[in-house]
Amino acid sequence: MAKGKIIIDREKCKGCSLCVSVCPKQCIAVSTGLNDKGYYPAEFSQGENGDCCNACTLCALTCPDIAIEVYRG
Amino acid sequence: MAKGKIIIDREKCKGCSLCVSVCPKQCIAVSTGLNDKGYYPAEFSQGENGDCCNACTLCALTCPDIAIEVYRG
Amino acid sequence: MTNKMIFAGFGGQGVLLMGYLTALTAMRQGKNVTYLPSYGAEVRGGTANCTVVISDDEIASPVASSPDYVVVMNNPSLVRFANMVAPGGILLINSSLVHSEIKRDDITVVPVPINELAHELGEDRSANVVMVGALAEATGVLSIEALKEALAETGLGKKPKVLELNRRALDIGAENARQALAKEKSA
Amino acid sequence: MTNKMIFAGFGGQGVLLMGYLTALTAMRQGKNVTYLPSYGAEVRGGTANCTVVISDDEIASPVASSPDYVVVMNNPSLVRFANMVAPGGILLINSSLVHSEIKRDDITVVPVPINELAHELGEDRSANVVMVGALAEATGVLSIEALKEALAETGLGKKPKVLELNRRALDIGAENARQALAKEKSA
Amino acid sequence: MAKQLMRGSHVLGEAAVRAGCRYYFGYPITPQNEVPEYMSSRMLQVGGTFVQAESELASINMVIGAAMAGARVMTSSSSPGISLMQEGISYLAGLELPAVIVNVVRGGPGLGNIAPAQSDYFQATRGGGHGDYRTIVLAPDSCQELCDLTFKAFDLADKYRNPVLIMGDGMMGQMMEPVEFPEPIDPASLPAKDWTLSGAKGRPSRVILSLLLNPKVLEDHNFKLVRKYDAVTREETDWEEYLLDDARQVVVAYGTAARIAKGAIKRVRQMGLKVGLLRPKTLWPFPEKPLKDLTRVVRQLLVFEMSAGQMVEDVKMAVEGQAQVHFYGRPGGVIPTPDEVAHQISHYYYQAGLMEGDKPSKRHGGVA
Amino acid sequence: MAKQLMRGSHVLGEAAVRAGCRYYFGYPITPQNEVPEYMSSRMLQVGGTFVQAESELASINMVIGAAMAGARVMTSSSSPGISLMQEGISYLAGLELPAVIVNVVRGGPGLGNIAPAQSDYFQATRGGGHGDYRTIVLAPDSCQELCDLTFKAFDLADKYRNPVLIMGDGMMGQMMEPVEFPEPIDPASLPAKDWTLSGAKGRPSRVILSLLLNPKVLEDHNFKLVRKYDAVTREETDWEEYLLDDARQVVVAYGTAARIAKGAIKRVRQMGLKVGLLRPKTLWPFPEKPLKDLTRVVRQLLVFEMSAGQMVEDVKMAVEGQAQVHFYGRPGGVIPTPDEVAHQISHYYYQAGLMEGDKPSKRHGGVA
Amino acid sequence: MKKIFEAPKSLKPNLFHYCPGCGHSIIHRLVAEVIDELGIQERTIGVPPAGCAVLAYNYFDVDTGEAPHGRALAVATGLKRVLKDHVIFTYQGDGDIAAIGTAESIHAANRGEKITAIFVNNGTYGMTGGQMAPTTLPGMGSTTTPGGRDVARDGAPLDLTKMMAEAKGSVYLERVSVATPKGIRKAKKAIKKAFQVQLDGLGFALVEVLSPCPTNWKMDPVAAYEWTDKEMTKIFPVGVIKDITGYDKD
Amino acid sequence: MKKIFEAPKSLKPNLFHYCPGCGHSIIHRLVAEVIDELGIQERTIGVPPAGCAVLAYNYFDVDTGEAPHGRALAVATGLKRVLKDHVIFTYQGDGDIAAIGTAESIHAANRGEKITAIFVNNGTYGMTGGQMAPTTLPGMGSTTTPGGRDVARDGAPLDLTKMMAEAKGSVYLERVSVATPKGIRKAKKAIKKAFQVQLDGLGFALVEVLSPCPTNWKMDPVAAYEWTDKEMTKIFPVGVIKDITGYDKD
Ligand SMILES: Cc1ncc(C[n+]2csc(CCOP(=O)(O)OP(=O)(O)O)c2C)c(N)n1
Ligand SMILES: Cc1ncc(C[n+]2csc(CCOP(=O)(O)OP(=O)(O)O)c2C)c(N)n1
Ligand code: SF4
Ligand code: SF4
Ligand code: SF4
Ligand code: SF4
Ligand code: SF4
Ligand code: SF4
Ligand SMILES: [Mg+2]
Ligand SMILES: [Mg+2]
Repeated sequence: MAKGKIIIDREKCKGCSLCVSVCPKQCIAVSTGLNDKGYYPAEFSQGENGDCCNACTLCALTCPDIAIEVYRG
Repeated sequence: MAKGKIIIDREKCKGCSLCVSVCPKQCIAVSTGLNDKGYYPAEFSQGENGDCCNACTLCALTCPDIAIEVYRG
Repeated sequence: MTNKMIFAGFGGQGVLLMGYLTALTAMRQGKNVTYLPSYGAEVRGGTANCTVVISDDEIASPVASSPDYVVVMNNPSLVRFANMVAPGGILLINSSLVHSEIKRDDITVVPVPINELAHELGEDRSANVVMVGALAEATGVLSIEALKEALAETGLGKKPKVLELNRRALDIGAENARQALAKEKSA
Repeated sequence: MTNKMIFAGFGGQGVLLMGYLTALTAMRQGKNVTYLPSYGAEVRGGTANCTVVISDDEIASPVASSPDYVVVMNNPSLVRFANMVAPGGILLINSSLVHSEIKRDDITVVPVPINELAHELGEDRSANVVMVGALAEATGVLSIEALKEALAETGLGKKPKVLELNRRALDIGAENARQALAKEKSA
Repeated sequence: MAKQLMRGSHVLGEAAVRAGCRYYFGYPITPQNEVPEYMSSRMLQVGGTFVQAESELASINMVIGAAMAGARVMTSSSSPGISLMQEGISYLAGLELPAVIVNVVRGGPGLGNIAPAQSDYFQATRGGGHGDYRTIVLAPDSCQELCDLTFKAFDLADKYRNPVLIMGDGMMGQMMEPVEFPEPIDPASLPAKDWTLSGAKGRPSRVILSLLLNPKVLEDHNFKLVRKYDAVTREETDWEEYLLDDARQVVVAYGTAARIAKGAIKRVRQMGLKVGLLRPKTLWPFPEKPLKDLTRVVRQLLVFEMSAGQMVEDVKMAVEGQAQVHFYGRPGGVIPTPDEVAHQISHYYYQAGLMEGDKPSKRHGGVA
Repeated sequence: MAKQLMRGSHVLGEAAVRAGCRYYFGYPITPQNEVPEYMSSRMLQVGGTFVQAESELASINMVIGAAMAGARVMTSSSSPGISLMQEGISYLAGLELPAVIVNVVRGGPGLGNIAPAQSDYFQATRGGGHGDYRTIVLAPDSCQELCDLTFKAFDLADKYRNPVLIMGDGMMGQMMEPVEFPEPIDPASLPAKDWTLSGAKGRPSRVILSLLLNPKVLEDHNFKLVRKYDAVTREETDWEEYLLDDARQVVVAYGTAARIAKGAIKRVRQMGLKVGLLRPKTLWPFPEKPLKDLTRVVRQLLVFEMSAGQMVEDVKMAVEGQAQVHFYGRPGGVIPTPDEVAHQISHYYYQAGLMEGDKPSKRHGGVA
Repeated sequence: MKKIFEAPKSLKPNLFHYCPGCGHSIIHRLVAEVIDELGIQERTIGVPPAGCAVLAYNYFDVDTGEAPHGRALAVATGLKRVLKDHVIFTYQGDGDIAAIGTAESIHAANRGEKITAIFVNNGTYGMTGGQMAPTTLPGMGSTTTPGGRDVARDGAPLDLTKMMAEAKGSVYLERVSVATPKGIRKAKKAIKKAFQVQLDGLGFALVEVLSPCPTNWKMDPVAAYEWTDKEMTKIFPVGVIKDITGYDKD
Repeated sequence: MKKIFEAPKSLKPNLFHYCPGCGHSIIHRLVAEVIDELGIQERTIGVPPAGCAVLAYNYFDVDTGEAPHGRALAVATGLKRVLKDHVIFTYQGDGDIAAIGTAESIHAANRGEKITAIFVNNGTYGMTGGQMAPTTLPGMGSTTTPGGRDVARDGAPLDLTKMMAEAKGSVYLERVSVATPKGIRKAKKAIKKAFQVQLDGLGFALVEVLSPCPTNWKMDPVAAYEWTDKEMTKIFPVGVIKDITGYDKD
């Protein structure tokens, strides 16, 4: 099972992709739909095995818009 | 005989005494009378043997008010 | 004869260029023109709009409090500008993005799905030019021919290929406006 | 009754202090006073002067275009101020340094060799106080007693010894002015 | 040359270059960033000099230096930046140096905003700096006039050896209109100046200074400046008259506000109101005389400014109580519409009973 | 307290300290160096803060900071230094911060000289900075009044949350007169301010700003300021009337010039001329109404300034053509004598036939 | 699951107005985190600049006072002299602190004002649309340097922080970058230390933060971050520039 | 006998208005001698400051233009940009160049303006009567630092020249003193070199000259010179601070 997970606030996200670029587990991707502000927000996926995220917080640390919350457990 | 001599322009001199302080031969002294501007100007004397000045120009080099001309020969 | 119009939309929608092309074309046709962009705040983000006035006479104010024509490219612009259209005026809306109902019946509303049309044309970025074509057709202030000529003077017509594409965009816009107006009348 | 006076001389002659002592004394005697120094240029050098006005009424202008009394401590001041003395006024000159002839006969000229007097007193720096004593005597605007009292409030009277010395300087100045006036009258 | 559709800031830059300006010193500030941006590349093309200074303070002092060297030189900024230049402008005036300074006015005070405003009128016309001096202040109301007045600004600056201010606002700077530019002037062809710093070769050394320690000498200098300002007032006062012939009410407005006022006047004329416009093109010298003359026939003036009321003082001073002076102002960067100005016009018009058929109103001593 | 014989600059400093000012930021400039010098040692005694800033620009911005923190704070300078503060003063006004700024005016423009002058009147009363704002301007004419108005300056600044300018000149600064100081105020006893930056403890965080990007919001702010300025005009306009009761000619002068004018009036009164003085103590708000009221009986005004003519505009504006307005000015730092002013007074007096026995002069429409 | 990363309390819940990927946003968060951790929210006063961060008061939940462009450190001096027990920080762009504000910056440092300065170096005038900044790199584009900054024509980048090291009153000066997660962690540490210096009354502290401006650099955010990390650090190497705090090395 | 020392031609025959023993007078002469020796009198333009040297145009027989206090290097920038083949020098006091003019000074150096700056450091505001200057030494008296400059209260002396060394466009910076005959000779050499740098178009050059102000130091001239030589040089050591001219070492 996953050690961690993240929640991305779709409406806070500005689609800068920085989280995507720093995630060591490649579990974030840019979505194909626009949010209300007109950005393509990032989306989290636990990966095929549902255990992608290790809660390293790198994504949240990097996210300029504080759109990511990280959970461990 | 003297190797050099200086001429101090009494009216240009502001009596700062710097020339007096730098002359290696001690051949400059402050006069006792005021000039027109109200300063006690420096005065040159060749010394007792008339050979005080060696034309080293230190006095002129130092004189802020360009009151000193130096002659050699 | 004086015509005032406002173009409004997102920053990235080429709104200012629409106004510029319109004003330039009118100038080349010997009209007096003014073009007034709303300039972005010192602070990032937000919407863009511009006002164009075309006239046979000297133009007094470059500001339009009740424009004859309004082009809205997105929803926020509709909210802000729809009520300003002068009675008897024309409101062109980008029906690809703007969905609200317009509640005025004293003006003509011309919906043009410019994003789709541009996409069909094969160049998403030509959406604004499609809209200018529609505007020309719907209002008659400018001829499509004049617009086609003026294109070359702008960034929209520097390369022959792009020029050709944008000329077609004008035609498509005009054509579509014709249809929309016909529908409006028949409705 | 309003009296205006100017004190003038070299920067180093204690000119401003003379004016200050005079004004202070008058104030302590319940008079209205103003004291106005000419303040040095942003550029070095030059002369100093100050204007003191003493009055029973409110003082309008602290400036004196025709002062009743003028004290000149050096030659340049004589040149500049001698002609300003109001007709009937008094010109006190420091005869130790000022040698020019005064060509006016509508004023009283009181020469006081203050440098010599101060030197005799044993304190060259008291020359200005000697002159204030002379001024008081010659003009009558202030009493020597009042001056003596006020001295203590200034830098001239901080130490008892200096105070005593300056009190004597006042007396000497007054005495000398009396003599000079007597001579003037008899002349 | 064919007409060009060009934004005000670029028109200004282009006109300056064509007027022989080869030196521009400036610092970014909205809403005039397009001026330095344009100059940075245009100067490169014409072999001129563009320096982005470290501040407006540095800019204006670089202007002083270039002007001392005899060059046609310009700087531009917007309100807060112009405030920082006040010491330098006072020096320019005191040193009698020609220079062109552009203020693209924004909302104030303080940081305010970047919307078009006219609230720096006092600063411009009264001298925001210290001392008895005046700057010539030009207020264009269209891109073509912006071009023409920029040429004129350089000429006036050289003619009178005085700083000249061009007052615009964000709207003037951003607005595009067709412009026909005059042929460019070769800076080398301009009349030589005989007072510049150029090295003491074959002549005694020169000094350009404003320090005059002797009050009498400084007073003479001040009176010399006063005579100069009198000459400028006599020779250079400039204004536009619009539909004045039959006017019963005259609107006084300049720059962007005048444009809006014209729109308003067109509207009220359609309603039969006889309203005209007097538009100062020189804010200093202010067209006092034409205004005073107007009061012989016109009893009502409406001053319209995009400010809380500044030029209105000049108008009051000019008319000396011989006409009612009303004021309508929108400060803070609000761009009033012709409609609302038309509303103000008719309000006062009807109030004073100026309508056709009404008797000509009595002379009103008071000023509202 | 016994009277003290003290020079103006020290009076100013002492009065400020007694008024509860514990923060002084300044930069040397003649003729006001005695102010920072006095403050540097006086602040040490009272546990206040004296900072010699790196420039006037830094000074005024330190003033902004201290004012935000709620302190009574002061800076002083002379003309060129005040020009450098114009951006900051505009911010103070926009941010609605109380502060006292002293301008010991010297001859200008440019470096000028250090002699007493009144040529910064425009800058002070019209706002040399950008935007629609006003500073309250106080003009003392004696050391005692310098003391009293300094107290008042701090009170007005706090009351209206607005910068207050004290205008002096080199003569005011250097002159010594007897002064009686009020008892010192303990800064801690001053009314608390509920708008300062003090840390968001037990309340929401606060911001003091002048950036109002929305023009409508900035406009509201501007109108709020206008209402404040109206209140100041209503409540605080202050002036002295001197021998006005039977006056046929009234001299208008302030500060040092008013002192000289009084001397002149004493002289001409001895010759039987009925001349009085109206002395504005607040330059802004300007005593318009008393001047206007005067014109009901007085037909001739003589404005006397140590400048090339600045306040004269306010006088003209006030009287609206209802009196002749003559002007006599000596710019550049020349200190006119009472005699020469008396000469001017009598010149105009005789010219208009105001002498006893002459018929009261006709109303003159024109303004000389 | 336990939430292990969330927004700091000293930030208001407003969405940043900054562009996507703007470094200002990250730096805001770091400053707020430090304020939280030091427990000084109730006695902290911020002085934002004119610059993209002009609206910083919309985000920092502390008292803030606006400074004219470039004068933040003078305004902060005034504040700190009155509020000696409060924590005053300025937040300034490179144009603000190192061009128009050069004198105020250097002299505040030299006087040793007990202030913490956050200096956001993004190599451009962000707010006014990308003109050359004092810190624009050689060859780097801007709207006022046709063809990129030409050192011979436009001068070279200015290293204000190094200059400040010469100012006797500066106690702690460090340059960091927010272009990588590691950099972000270091940046926070530096910012915390710079506040600590003030709490300990040691003198002037400044943290210069290399910060991407994707918009004016005309790069996508990821490229901008890489460029910051690779190119900017060549001219502006990260690291401690001055440290006389006497704190134990960590 | 042959005259071997006389006044330089580039000085007018006016008597200096400076106080007895003022360093300005010596520095004026040195600058004039250098102008003579380089034969550039006819194409040299001086920019004097507000400061005791405000009347320098009464002495230098070259074209001169007045600058507002602190802005000499900005004014000089304007001049030099127009008169590229002319020689522009500023002559500024410590208050002028290192307090109010800090920004203009540093940025002119950083842009590498081809200007020669003579920076007269006399540790005081001479012209305005002896207030604290940025260069006033710790403990040294001034009219605005009761009890002498207290570093904790008033900040420490500022070494602008060293800061300027960080500015990329500065090419040659040297500190000299005119407090001894040897120092005077060295000072002249440095001034000459600083002009040569401009003639060779290399960039910004500045000579800082330690200069006695007997009046405000309240010392007699001889004591003031000694103090300059012994005390000032402790805080402001003489010597080359930066030299990338590539000239042969001499
Ligand atoms: C006196 C003054 N001059 C200019 C401006 C315009 N201005 C606002 S912010 C800014 C520079 C922004 O650059 P920087 O400080 O680097 O901050 P950034 O936006 O890059 O974060 C300028 C020039 C101003 N507000 N005030
Ligand atoms: C804007 C401005 N502020 C202040 C002054 C007053 N002022 C003239 S010279 C000077 C400082 C003089 O000191 P410095 O530069 O060290 O030169 P020095 O006289 O010591 O040679 C000052 C503060 C001024 N003329 N202009
Ligand atoms: S916490 Fe780490 S692993 Fe999880 S999504 Fe974020 S970056 Fe990836
Ligand atoms: S870093 Fe944040 S703002 Fe950027 S894409 Fe990821 S979640 Fe969105
Ligand atoms: S030249 Fe030398 S020896 Fe002669 S007087 Fe001068 S210092 Fe003395
Ligand atoms: S150095 Fe010059 S001014 Fe000084 S005492 Fe000697 S001759 Fe006179
Ligand atoms: S312009 Fe640059 S610095 Fe400003 S918000 Fe956008 S990315 Fe950030
Ligand atoms: S005050 Fe000092 S610097 Fe000025 S002239 Fe006198 S000695 Fe020289
Ligand atoms: Mg930046
Ligand atoms: Mg000095």
